[in-house]
Amino acid sequence: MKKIEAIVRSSKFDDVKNALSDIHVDFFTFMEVKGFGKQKTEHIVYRGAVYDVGYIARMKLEIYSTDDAYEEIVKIILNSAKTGEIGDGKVIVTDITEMWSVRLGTKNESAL
Amino acid sequence: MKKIEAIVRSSKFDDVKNALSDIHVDFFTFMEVKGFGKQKTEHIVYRGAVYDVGYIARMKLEIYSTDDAYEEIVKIILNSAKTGEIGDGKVIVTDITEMWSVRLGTKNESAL
Amino acid sequence: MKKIEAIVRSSKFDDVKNALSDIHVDFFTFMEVKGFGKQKTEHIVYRGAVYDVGYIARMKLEIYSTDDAYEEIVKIILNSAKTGEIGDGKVIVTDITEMWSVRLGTKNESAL
Amino acid sequence: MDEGLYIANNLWILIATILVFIMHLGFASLEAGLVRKKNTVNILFKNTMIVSIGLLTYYIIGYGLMYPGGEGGGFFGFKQFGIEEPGDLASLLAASSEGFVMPSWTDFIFQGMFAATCATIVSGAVAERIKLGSFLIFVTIFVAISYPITGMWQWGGGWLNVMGFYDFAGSTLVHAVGGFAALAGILLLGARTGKYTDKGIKPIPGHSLPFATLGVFLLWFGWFGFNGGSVLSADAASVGKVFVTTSLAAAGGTVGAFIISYVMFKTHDLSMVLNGVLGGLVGITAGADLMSPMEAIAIGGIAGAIIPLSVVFFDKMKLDDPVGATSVHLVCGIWGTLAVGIFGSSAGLGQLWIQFVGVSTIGLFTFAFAFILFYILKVTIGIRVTEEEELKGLDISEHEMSAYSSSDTVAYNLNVQ
Amino acid sequence: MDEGLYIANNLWILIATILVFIMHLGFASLEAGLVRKKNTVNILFKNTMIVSIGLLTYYIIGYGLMYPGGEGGGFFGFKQFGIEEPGDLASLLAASSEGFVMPSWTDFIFQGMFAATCATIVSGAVAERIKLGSFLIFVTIFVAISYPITGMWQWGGGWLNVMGFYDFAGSTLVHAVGGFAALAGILLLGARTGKYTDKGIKPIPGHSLPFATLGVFLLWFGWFGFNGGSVLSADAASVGKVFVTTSLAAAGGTVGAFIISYVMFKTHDLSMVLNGVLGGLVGITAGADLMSPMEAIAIGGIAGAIIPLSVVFFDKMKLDDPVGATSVHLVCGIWGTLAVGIFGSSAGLGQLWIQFVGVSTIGLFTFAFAFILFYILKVTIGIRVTEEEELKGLDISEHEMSAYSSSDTVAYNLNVQ
Amino acid sequence: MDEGLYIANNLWILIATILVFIMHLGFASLEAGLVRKKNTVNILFKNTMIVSIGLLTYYIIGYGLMYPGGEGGGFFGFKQFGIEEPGDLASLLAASSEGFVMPSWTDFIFQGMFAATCATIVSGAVAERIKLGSFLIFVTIFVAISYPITGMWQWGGGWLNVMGFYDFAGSTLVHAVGGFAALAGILLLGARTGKYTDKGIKPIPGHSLPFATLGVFLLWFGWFGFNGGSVLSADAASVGKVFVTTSLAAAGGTVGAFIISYVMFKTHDLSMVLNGVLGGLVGITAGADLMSPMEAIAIGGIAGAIIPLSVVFFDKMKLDDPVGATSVHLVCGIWGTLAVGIFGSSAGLGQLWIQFVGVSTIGLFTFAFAFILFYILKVTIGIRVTEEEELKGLDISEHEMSAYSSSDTVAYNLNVQ
Ligand SMILES: Nc1ncnc2c1ncn2[C@@H]1O[C@H](COP(=O)(O)OP(=O)(O)O)[C@@H](O)[C@H]1O
Ligand SMILES: Nc1ncnc2c1ncn2[C@@H]1O[C@H](COP(=O)(O)OP(=O)(O)O)[C@@H](O)[C@H]1O
Ligand SMILES: Nc1ncnc2c1ncn2[C@@H]1O[C@H](COP(=O)(O)OP(=O)(O)O)[C@@H](O)[C@H]1O
Repeated sequence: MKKIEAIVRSSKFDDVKNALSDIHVDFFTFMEVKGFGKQKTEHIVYRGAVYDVGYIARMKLEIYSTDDAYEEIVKIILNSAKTGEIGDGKVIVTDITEMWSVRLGTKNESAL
Repeated sequence: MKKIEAIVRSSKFDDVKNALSDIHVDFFTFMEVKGFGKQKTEHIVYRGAVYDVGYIARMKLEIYSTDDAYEEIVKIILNSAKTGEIGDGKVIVTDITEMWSVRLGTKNESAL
Repeated sequence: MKKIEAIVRSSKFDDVKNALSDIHVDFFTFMEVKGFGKQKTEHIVYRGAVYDVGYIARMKLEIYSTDDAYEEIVKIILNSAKTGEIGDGKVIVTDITEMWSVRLGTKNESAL
Repeated sequence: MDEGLYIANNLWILIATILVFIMHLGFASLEAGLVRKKNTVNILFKNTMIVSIGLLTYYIIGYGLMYPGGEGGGFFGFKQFGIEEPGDLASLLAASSEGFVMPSWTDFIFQGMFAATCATIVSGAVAERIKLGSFLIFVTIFVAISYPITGMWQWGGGWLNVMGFYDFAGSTLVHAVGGFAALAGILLLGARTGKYTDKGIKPIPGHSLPFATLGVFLLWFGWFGFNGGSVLSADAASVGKVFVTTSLAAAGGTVGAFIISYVMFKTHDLSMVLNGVLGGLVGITAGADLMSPMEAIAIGGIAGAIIPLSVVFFDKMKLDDPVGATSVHLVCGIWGTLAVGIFGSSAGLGQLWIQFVGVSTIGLFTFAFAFILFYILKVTIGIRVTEEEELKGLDISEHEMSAYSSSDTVAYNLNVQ
Repeated sequence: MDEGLYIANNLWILIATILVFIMHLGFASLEAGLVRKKNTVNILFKNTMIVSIGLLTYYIIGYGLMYPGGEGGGFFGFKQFGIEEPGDLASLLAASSEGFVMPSWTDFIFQGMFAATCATIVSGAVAERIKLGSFLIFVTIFVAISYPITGMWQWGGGWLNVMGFYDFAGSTLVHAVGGFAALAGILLLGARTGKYTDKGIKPIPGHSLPFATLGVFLLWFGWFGFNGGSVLSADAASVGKVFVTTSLAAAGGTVGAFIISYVMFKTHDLSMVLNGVLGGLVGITAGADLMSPMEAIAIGGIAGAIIPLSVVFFDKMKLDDPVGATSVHLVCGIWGTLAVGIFGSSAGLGQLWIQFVGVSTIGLFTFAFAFILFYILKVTIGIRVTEEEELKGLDISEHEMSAYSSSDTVAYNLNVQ
Repeated sequence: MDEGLYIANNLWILIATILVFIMHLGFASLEAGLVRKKNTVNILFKNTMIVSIGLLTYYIIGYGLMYPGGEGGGFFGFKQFGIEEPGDLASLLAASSEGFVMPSWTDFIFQGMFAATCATIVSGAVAERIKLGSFLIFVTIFVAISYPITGMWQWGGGWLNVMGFYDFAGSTLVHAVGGFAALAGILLLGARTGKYTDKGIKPIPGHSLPFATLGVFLLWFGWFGFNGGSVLSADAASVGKVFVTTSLAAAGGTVGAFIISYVMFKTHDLSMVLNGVLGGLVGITAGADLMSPMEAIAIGGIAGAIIPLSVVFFDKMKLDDPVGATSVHLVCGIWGTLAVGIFGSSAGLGQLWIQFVGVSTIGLFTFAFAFILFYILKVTIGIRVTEEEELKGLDISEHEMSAYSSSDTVAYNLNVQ
């Protein structure tokens, strides 16, 4: 089993979601995160003082997948999240030792 | 060392927490996440237009544990988070290469 | 490739960020999380009833790094996040199977 | 009466009307601030409906029930549906030779704003668990029938008035009446899920203290009209005096609640002090025109001091009141009513007894009316949402919307790229 | 006129001025509540600027255009820049022998508060996508020139007034005028990105219903001055009557929108009910002094019932109005204007025709003026922000700030250690 | 005086009282909006306490200090504790034969609302770091003693009044006085931790600009009473004029701040424009009855233009003022006081000198009083919270509560299952 983690632009989230849905990956978990990276951040002006926010809001997706399916998922994310400009984000894959479904009590592939 | 990640219903969070506490697992980290899954989402009506929210708010727990203890923890989560209805969530286990306590500077088991 | 996850005090976040910056680790992702641990939590009083919040707001950093660099990064975090009081947090390291840059489509070291 | 004087008197009552109107916003803000985020739309919805329903029913039958005219001294009467048109200015002036007599428009709209107020008090106490439909039915019937009947006993020249009961602007007639109805609702509804646990009382803090504070200031603001308008003319000395006593009682209530809540809880609970302001205002309402400034401070200070005690008491009784409406309106309403027999120009044991009779008979009637009405609703269409709906929050389950939406799939943050 | 009477009359208009002033806060709150978080600073900024720009331009030329004096009956006139000083009290009293004549200060400031109102209506409808600079230029010119010209036709003694058109406090002159200008803006701007998709209409909920509710209550509060002040004296019977009709129409609007939106959507949409309150208020505004209470309830009730229908209709037409300004001010403004020919003491086919002529000529002029002005701005400096700016939100792209900042790198939470 | 006229005059002062009262909500909202989330309960708590403490102390000794009666022309006097009851209406009318003389109730409550205002100004400037207890002690003593003493110099018929100093509604007596006390507090407290760093000034944005905007509109609203009531009668020409100058100055202030802040920062900072509105209002306050409309626009416009310059200047001096109270109330208060010698019917070098003498002597006295009082508190019980408490926020450390709680362990979101 694999766990795919993708950090993408918030504005690309819907595209990624739709692209995943096209290959029938409808189950995943996501959260809002913040990132420091190469991309320059906005500046804010308040009462005469200028400051950089310093971070950029991003979305992180976590997808649990079988060892067979993960490569396609990674490919789809890389394609759909891409703008080509600095700030597109990263995708990483790690190995899952065990995975369980709470509802079914089943393990690994059968837990998806 | 193992890292246990559990995605559970928000409404089951307190039960899971209490069940963990009963087996003296009092230390963990959690965050609010959102999930797409089999469970149907609520719809919202605003000025005549109906829409599905599309995701469901869930809680994610992260527990670092020894290789000995993790199986019991997983079992406890699977039991306490279960309703039997679609949407109960997942538990995954991954291997930790190293773990450190910031306060003590100690490693692995002694860092817990 | 390694993934470093650090759970630190919110109040130490800026110190950690600056220390990392000093060794030119400028890219990472972070999020707000909540933790149960040994540290006692604040209590709140509302209309005569006292209650413990029960958790403490913390920051979680995720840094993807090469196999060569990660030890230094861990050391820097351990140093900069430390107060010596209960509640300093944990750092864990896990192995990344694959890592991709969305913008470049490159893999592992070249994806950083 | 001189035309200029007549116009000035009338103008003041109209302005007082506007001030009492804005108390509805005060209640809406206070209650919205003191409930959880997930029930905010619901409480705002209820308070928006209440003022409109209250005005309509008061126009249709409430005014006729409350001011039946005739000999007076009775328990019940009814004049007519709707209200009569006032005569022309000349006839109004003529009718006012012995003192200012309001045109019927002015009288109705001023009284109409009061009527809805007592329903708003109930709304806060039963918040976060009552069914919207049942609540609206309750309010419609309660404001249309129960409030004007007890109102008539005193302000409509009924038996309490004849007996010598004194309730200047409604410590009993408005506030305690709202509070008794609220108590009936609380008893039949039960506490919010999770409030009273084996391990003790779980506090459920309000989601926005800025809104709660806004509400309390608006209520004080409106109270200048509530009490000041109850002079029923713009009399230079009386209205000014009522302003002074009202404000000093509110100030006393603030300080009373500040001190006692610090003594009891060793901290500075804003929600208590806000309730203290209101307690002081409710307390002075029955005798705002009878008290000296020092007496007003005393009455307000005691009312404010009662608040933390009362809040803790109701919680001990497991009577769950999210906004403290029973402490503010019921307990301080009773206190204010009795205070007329203790302080001020009417003080005396005889008066105290009459005050007691007044507040208890009105209380009994109102409580019985509200209890029976809520009970009928309970056994027919039900008054409480399901536990699942309560957990989700009434905003989603009753309104399918959310008070603070992030309208995109993700809450686009400051620096969306 | 007796001095006391004169002072009381003048006082009421001044107080009404204050009440109309606070309607600007009402609009600002309502509109802020109904837009997304990321455009909140922008809408607040616009509404703060509008009231100031409106007062300044109305002082400089608006008042002179609207009240040109002379014989009357015309289409256009101009008296002077600025306003004349009133004479002393004696001369004011002398001038008022046949009825109250306001001092010029009072007249100007009361009228000036109205002027800015109609610009505020536009602000809500074009929110979340219009360029700040272009909007401010539009408002300045529109309030300085277009509003006073059509205002003169009726209130300045122009041709519509001579013809017998009736618009008591401005269902047409203020509300429909704002609504027509809003419509021109919506047409030229286009909908917000992502609102109308292939899959249907994507709702974009407002970010704070508590603020929206606050706004509506403040608007109702201010409407007592808007309508009540339009009596142009403190006449005891008239002002009271206007208070009654205004409040009952608002109550009717609430209930009308409540019922129809429940029938249509099977839920209780707070935003619809809030629009219903306003619909009822706009509807009664043209004939607030002519209607009986029951007629007021009917006019308000119908206005409220129109709201959900109208909102759905505009959405079908892909006319994107984030706050429902066109439904509330344009549609209910037209309805209220026509209602003068249907209900109340002036009802009749002849009057209905005149009302129709009035609202359509004013509508045509206003729409054309606003359309041309927006069009010129569109082809010169542009009126719409870029899609990227829209996505980021106008707060960041136009103001480089955020309405709800968490001022630390991280939002320090409850229990920061 | 005719009874109708007397009643109308009195009525206006009472209504002005209500309007000044609501300025406390304006300050509370503005300050709450401009501080960080974690200090919101604290600022609301302070502002709720201030108005009550202010009214009580002003009743007990403030009024007696400010209006000592007697020959006048002095530096200090004291009449009595509490206030005298006014006589009956006949005697009030008799006393008013030469012009309106307020009943003592009215006079006290109107003045009492002013008193607390100047303390509220301090509250914003010292926000986010002052100890609650010390602040409340400071306010109690300052409002009880210092404010009425300098107030007496002018409004109580003291030496400045005899000298010819002019301060219509309190640019100096209220606003600059509050500002000078604020300055003393800022100096002794020091800046908020992290504000002035090696790398420059770190802005600390307010957590809710909607609340800040709400506050500013409410302040403008209340200012109609603040300035309009300071006519001390309902005189038809004067009150109207004051309404016009006050509004146009506010409008001028808006535009002035808009332009200058755009020139300086190349963006549209809402917080600056909001301060600009207030700057315009403070600026016109000293001479609201002396200025023509154009002069009012000029005074307000200059005040607004000063705001961004002043804010930047104080920041350069490392005087940390979270809400801009010193810029608005101190700087524009001084400007408005001097403007009486530059513009309007009293302009002239002689008057300018007297204005200068007035504002500087009052400023010196106030600053010294406040500095010494804060200093004593600093060396005894301390005036500043610990750095840890500041980091956590005063809401948790002083009140053990949070302004926006999510009351469940987790913030149950839209779709909790
Ligand atoms: N080494 C890293 N570890 C963790 N997260 C990273 C790392 N590098 C980049 N990120 C995440 O990816 C986001 C985009 O990175 P950035 O360097 O701006 O652009 P790009 O991905 O195009 O190189 C960052 O905001 C951060 O959240
Ligand atoms: N493949 C997956 N990868 C990541 N998260 C998942 C995956 N499948 C389910 N989840 C998470 O678990 C939650 C529950 O899943 P769902 O399919 O609704 O019910 P069940 O767990 O009972 O099958 C989802 O909302 C999502 O957060
Ligand atoms: N076993 C664990 N699994 C996951 N997170 C943990 C674990 N132990 C501690 N943490 C996280 O680290 C934080 C600090 O832990 P705590 O026990 O309070 O102090 P310390 O790290 O100094 O021992 C906790 O709030 C929690 O977020």
